[in-house]
Amino acid sequence: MALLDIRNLSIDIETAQGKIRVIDKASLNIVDGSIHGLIGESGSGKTLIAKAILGLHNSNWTVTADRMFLGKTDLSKLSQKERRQILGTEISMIFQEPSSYLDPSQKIHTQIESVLPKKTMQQRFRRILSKIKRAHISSRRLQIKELLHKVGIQNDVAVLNCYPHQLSEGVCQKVMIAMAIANNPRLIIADEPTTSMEAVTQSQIFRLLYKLNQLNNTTLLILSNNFANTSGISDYMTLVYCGQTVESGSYKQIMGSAMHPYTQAMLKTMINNEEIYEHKAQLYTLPGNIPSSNQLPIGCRLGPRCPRAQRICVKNPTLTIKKGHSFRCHYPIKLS
Amino acid sequence: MRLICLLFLIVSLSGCYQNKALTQNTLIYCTDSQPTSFNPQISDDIASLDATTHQIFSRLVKIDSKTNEFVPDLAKSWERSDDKLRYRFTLRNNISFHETDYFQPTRFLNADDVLFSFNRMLDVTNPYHTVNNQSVNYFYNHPFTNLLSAINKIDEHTVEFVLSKPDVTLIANLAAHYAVIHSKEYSEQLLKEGHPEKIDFQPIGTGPFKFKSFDNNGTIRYTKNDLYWQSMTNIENLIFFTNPSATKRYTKLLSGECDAISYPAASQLETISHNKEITLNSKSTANISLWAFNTQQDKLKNPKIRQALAQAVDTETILNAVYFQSAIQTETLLSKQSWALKPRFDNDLFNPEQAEQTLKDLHFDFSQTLRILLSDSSDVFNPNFHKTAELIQANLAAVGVKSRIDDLHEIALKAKLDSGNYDTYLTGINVHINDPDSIFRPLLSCNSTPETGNSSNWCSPNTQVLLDQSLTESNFAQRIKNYYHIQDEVFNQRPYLPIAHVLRLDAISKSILNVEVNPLTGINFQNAIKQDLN
Amino acid sequence: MLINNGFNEDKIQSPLRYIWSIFKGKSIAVVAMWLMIILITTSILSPWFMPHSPLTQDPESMLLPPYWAKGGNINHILGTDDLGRDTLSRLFQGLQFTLGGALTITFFVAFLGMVIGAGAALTKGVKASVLHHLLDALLAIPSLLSALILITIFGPSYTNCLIAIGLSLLPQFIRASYIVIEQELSKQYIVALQLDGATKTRLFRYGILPNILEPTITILNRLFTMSIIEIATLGFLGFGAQLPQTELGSLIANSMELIYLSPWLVTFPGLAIFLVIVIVNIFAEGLRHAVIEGEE
Amino acid sequence: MLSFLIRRLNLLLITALILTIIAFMIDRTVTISHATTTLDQRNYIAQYFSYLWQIINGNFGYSSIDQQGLLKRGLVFFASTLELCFVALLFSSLMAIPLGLLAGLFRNTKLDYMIMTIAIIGLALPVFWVGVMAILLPSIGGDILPVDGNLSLVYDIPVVTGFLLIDTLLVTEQYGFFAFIDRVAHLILPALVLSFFLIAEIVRLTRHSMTMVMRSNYIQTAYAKGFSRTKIVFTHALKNALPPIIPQLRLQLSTILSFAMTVEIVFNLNGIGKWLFISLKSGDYLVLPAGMLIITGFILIFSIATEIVMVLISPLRRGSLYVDK
Repeated sequence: MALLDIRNLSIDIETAQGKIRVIDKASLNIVDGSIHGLIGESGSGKTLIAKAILGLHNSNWTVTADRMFLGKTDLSKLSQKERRQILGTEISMIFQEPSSYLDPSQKIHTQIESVLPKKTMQQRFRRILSKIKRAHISSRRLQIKELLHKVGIQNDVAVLNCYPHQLSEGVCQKVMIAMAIANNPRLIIADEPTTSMEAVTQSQIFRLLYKLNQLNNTTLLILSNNFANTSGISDYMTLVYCGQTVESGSYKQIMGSAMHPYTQAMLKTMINNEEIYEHKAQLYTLPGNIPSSNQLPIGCRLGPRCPRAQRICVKNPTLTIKKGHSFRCHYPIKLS
Repeated sequence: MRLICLLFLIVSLSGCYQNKALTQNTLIYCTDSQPTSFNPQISDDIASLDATTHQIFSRLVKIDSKTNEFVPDLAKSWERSDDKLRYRFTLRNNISFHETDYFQPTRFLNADDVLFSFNRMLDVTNPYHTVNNQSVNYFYNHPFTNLLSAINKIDEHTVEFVLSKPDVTLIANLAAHYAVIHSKEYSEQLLKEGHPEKIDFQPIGTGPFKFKSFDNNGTIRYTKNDLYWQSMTNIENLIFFTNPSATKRYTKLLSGECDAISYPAASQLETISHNKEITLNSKSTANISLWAFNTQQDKLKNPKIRQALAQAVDTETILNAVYFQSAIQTETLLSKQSWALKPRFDNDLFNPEQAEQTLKDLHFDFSQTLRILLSDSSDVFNPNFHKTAELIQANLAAVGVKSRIDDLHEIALKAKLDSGNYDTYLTGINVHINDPDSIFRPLLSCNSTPETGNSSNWCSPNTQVLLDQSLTESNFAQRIKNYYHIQDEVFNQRPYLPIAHVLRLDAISKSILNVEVNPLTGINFQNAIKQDLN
Repeated sequence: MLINNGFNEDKIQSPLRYIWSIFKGKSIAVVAMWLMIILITTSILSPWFMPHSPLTQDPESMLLPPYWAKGGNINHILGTDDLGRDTLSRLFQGLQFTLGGALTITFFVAFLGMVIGAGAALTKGVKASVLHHLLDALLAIPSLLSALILITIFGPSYTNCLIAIGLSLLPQFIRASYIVIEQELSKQYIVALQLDGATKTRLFRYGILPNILEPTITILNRLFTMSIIEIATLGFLGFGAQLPQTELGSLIANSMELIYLSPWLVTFPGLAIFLVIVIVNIFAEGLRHAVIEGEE
Repeated sequence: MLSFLIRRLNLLLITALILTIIAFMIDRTVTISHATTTLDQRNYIAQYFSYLWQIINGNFGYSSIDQQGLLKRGLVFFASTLELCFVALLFSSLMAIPLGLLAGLFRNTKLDYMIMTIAIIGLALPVFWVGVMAILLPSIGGDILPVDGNLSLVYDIPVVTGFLLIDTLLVTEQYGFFAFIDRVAHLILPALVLSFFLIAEIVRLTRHSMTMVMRSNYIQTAYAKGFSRTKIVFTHALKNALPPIIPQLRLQLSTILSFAMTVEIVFNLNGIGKWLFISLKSGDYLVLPAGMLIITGFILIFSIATEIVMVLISPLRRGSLYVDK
């Protein structure tokens, strides 16, 4: 069952040179309880899609979508207030470079506490009562402590009393994750959660995310530019190129039978230790560069770089779906 | 919203920022300049006189403001001996000097004080003779030296003045600003303390107000002298405040921060005269604004050139543009009120065509630049030197004479005048005694320097003789004749171009009554009454 | 291998042209720019087309109000002063002195400040630290005070006033450009350039200069505003242009005593200063926004 | 903390030393060019050290007009200047910070343009001109506010602290609160005029700071947490946007003082600006080095003080205590 169902999401951004369609009919279908990798080079629009899901867009964006459902709620029809209620409780987000995403002037404790569910009148009342009874229950403190332990921070007291700039990136990211899971959301979007981190920390974070998925059955959407890294833990993957979703499918489908030339190119770029490269042999890359956002090619945006491109590629290919494996290509690679 | 709050705040404050109870018995007089000292004997600038003569001090005799007659002040009465050489003054009893923080009098005024006051000026052996006495021409305006041979103490309350020759001006001299009476006791106290210079800066007198403080921002505070022997006003505090900007003074008069102001800006006279809340007090003076030609300078040596330059200047426009109604146009050095004035009825005083013709005939070098020297600050005899100079410059340009204006500051100006290296100087002269000599001597005497008034460096034996003669001349007709000669010479030789006789102007709020202004000795708040108009 | 060119339908605009195209879209800023150009040209050319010379006195028509007020005369659109001189001509002459002075100061100070600031930022060690401390000290002196000090030493005149203001504003500008360049220096692409072995001058010309456009505009604008205000202030206090030179500030000071008689004489020069600053600020602000948008 | 203090004081001392050298140079120049005293024949270095010694002993020279010590008088005048600056700063902060925050929050909207227009107008109004135009006030609106001066002359306030707002409160036995109210009334107009510039400056700084904060990543986080805009502004943005303004404003201190000096001259307030102006006009040039030392001394001490306060209040800067950058 699909938790997040997005069909034909387009984002236009108003710039000095007119409107630019940065996301062109992207589709995303996330299965409940799975880990979904959204993979694309940097600048391909992954973050934009994530922000569009969260509704964190600026006023000069126009977001249109045929379908945009989170479970049964239509995200595109939410009012600001309703959306805010969903954010944090239903969907939460983890960012890259976490230390900059934490308020530098507040202690970690305050920041975590602010995401915890608001105290109801009853709870406050109970708390006052408990004070009268001199039975000291600091449920919130406990809650926070529990959260921190969940994300693998042991020395919780020290961390809680720190300002973000006193902590390392890895710890900050763990704090971010702790904040994200505080309300047990159904979907966590992790936007390149491990960039600019050491390898050990990276794998720690990935393990943590994986554990979350396994233990809490939280759905994860991992945005990444690292095909190799992400593919390891993803159940499903979607590849984005220049704002177009090129191929989407389960791990097996993608790894085993990539239909789109871009996916294949990505697969080829993965350094495979079993193969033996010749001395001074060239590693595989796609020719050309990613076009800049104000000079996007029409039709299939991979067109100019695609080894299989033909004249018809100036038209936008339609989405082909086979057994949950979808792709957009006029000349898909034949199954071998 | 904030603006509304602010407005509200302003409105609510405006109602109460001025405290009625305090302002009621306080009179604030806003002046244009600070006094140089608090002793009219050594300072004769208007500001010093205003601040001292009538407020702090009293004299033996004074001039009644209404009848213009000499009336007794500290002297009860006086009598003249038959040979007209001895004047005997009887002093009033029980007149006390000011009681202040710095001086407590132990005795009443007596003859010693009178002797001390005059001997300080006359007796070179007096320990106070040289105190604060930096000016070379200390007695320039004090004709006592020639007048008196001795001052004698007859008894505690009787003083005798002995003249060297009969002179009717003694009483006038005793009513002048420099004839104020100081306390001998105070002078002795100061000598003991080792600060004799304080006598002129922390003055003790017998006047209606006693000195309280003077701060460097130009505020002088006086309080009522409770021991004053005459009936007093309802004014407890008298404050003099110096603000050099005439516009600001007028604004403060309007806003009620000043009760009276000196010299309102000439340009505002018309508006002031329309204002029903304000009385404009104007008194004609002998003070004269003039344009001096340096007769020692080669290009101006020829009197005809000076005549022509003078002819080129349109004094009427200067009067309209600079003085508005604050001065009276003049062609002579003496004012209309002077008994020595020789009236003149020339029509071609302003005649640029003729001036140009004369200059051409004299082969005047039109390529040279005539420099007009002037002070960069305003003075009582000219509200705006620079504007006057600009007008003169335009007039000169009309006859083809090039000129340059040199604004100089005090020190540089003095140096320039001392060096004698200047062409013309825009200046004026203050007159404190109603005597032609007090105008002619500084301007024309060979002994007078540019700094003391002779800015044309004029020195003619003829004039000098006439000046000296008329001073000792007992024949009045002959004196007048002498002065007529001098005036003729001035007119023909043109060392000066007289521009205007300046009025003494004070704008006084309608709530203040009985302020007397004497153009020679200063303003008098003795009888002033502040009434509540609301 | 395919080449991208076929798909590049638009030419890549040069950054300046791009900024200009954004700037053109900001109507208020464009208006301000035209006003600025008009103001500068008219004040330079005013002696040739003004009907009256700013120095001609006219005893017949003194203190005329502007022509729209009662008693005004169409010959003197903004009226005359107390010597019958045309206010409009005097305003333009004043603008010549004020605006011209401010532009001169801005130009020289900007040049010197940039050079010294860049020098300080690009060098390390004793030289830079001496300069640093000297700047600290000089910056603690309010510019009005340092201008007063310099004028007391040089003597009051228009040129000395310009020199004094220039010198008093220089430390501020050096510091500002120093900070800007310093910030730029810490950026990655500068490090890359340095690693390429770029010389200091090359680093400055190609690495730093194109990237500090926006802060430079802000600094220049501030410099210009400050110098106009200071020229006028010193003129007003009598330390600047000496008569008969009419600078806008001294124009106000000279007419101050006439404020009740003819308030226009005080109002117009003040308004002129005000308008010049507003126009320049709007223009600079527009330009700055264009640059920011162009860089984004 | 101690090492930080020592380092800062070290810098302060060097700067102060440079300033005394500058003061000494001014002193020599004006003395020589205006020849007010007999020239010292010793070499300059010896002269400088004797000058420095005098300054350390609090002897800033004597006025050539009335032979009064310059330090004491200068300080009294400077207190009045500070008072003016303080009131203006208070007033303009109250006005400008909310405006700047609004402008930053609603960047590129009509509201923003309106506020920025106000700021540009405030910057462009020449201070002295506004002061001159204020003269017209009594003739238009009657005696609403005093046009110039520190205090009504009826009040004779002894100098205790030099700050008239405090001194007037000390004499309540004699005048009640009238003297204080009078002082406040006298401060309104000059402070208002000085505020024009300050408001412009603070609005710009606040707006910029607010814009930067609102663009920062942690605001995104806050949005992602599902916080409302108001909550974000109050819990995250304000706390981060306001502190950076203070050091920025500190850099402007000398400009503020420069404007305050002009305001004093125009409004005839007995502050250091008017003191310098009047003294220069009457040829007392020795006030220049004295006045300069007083003003710069204050600015130096004040900047060190703000720096310490900033370190104490701002968690980000506290890092610099430990980490030597």
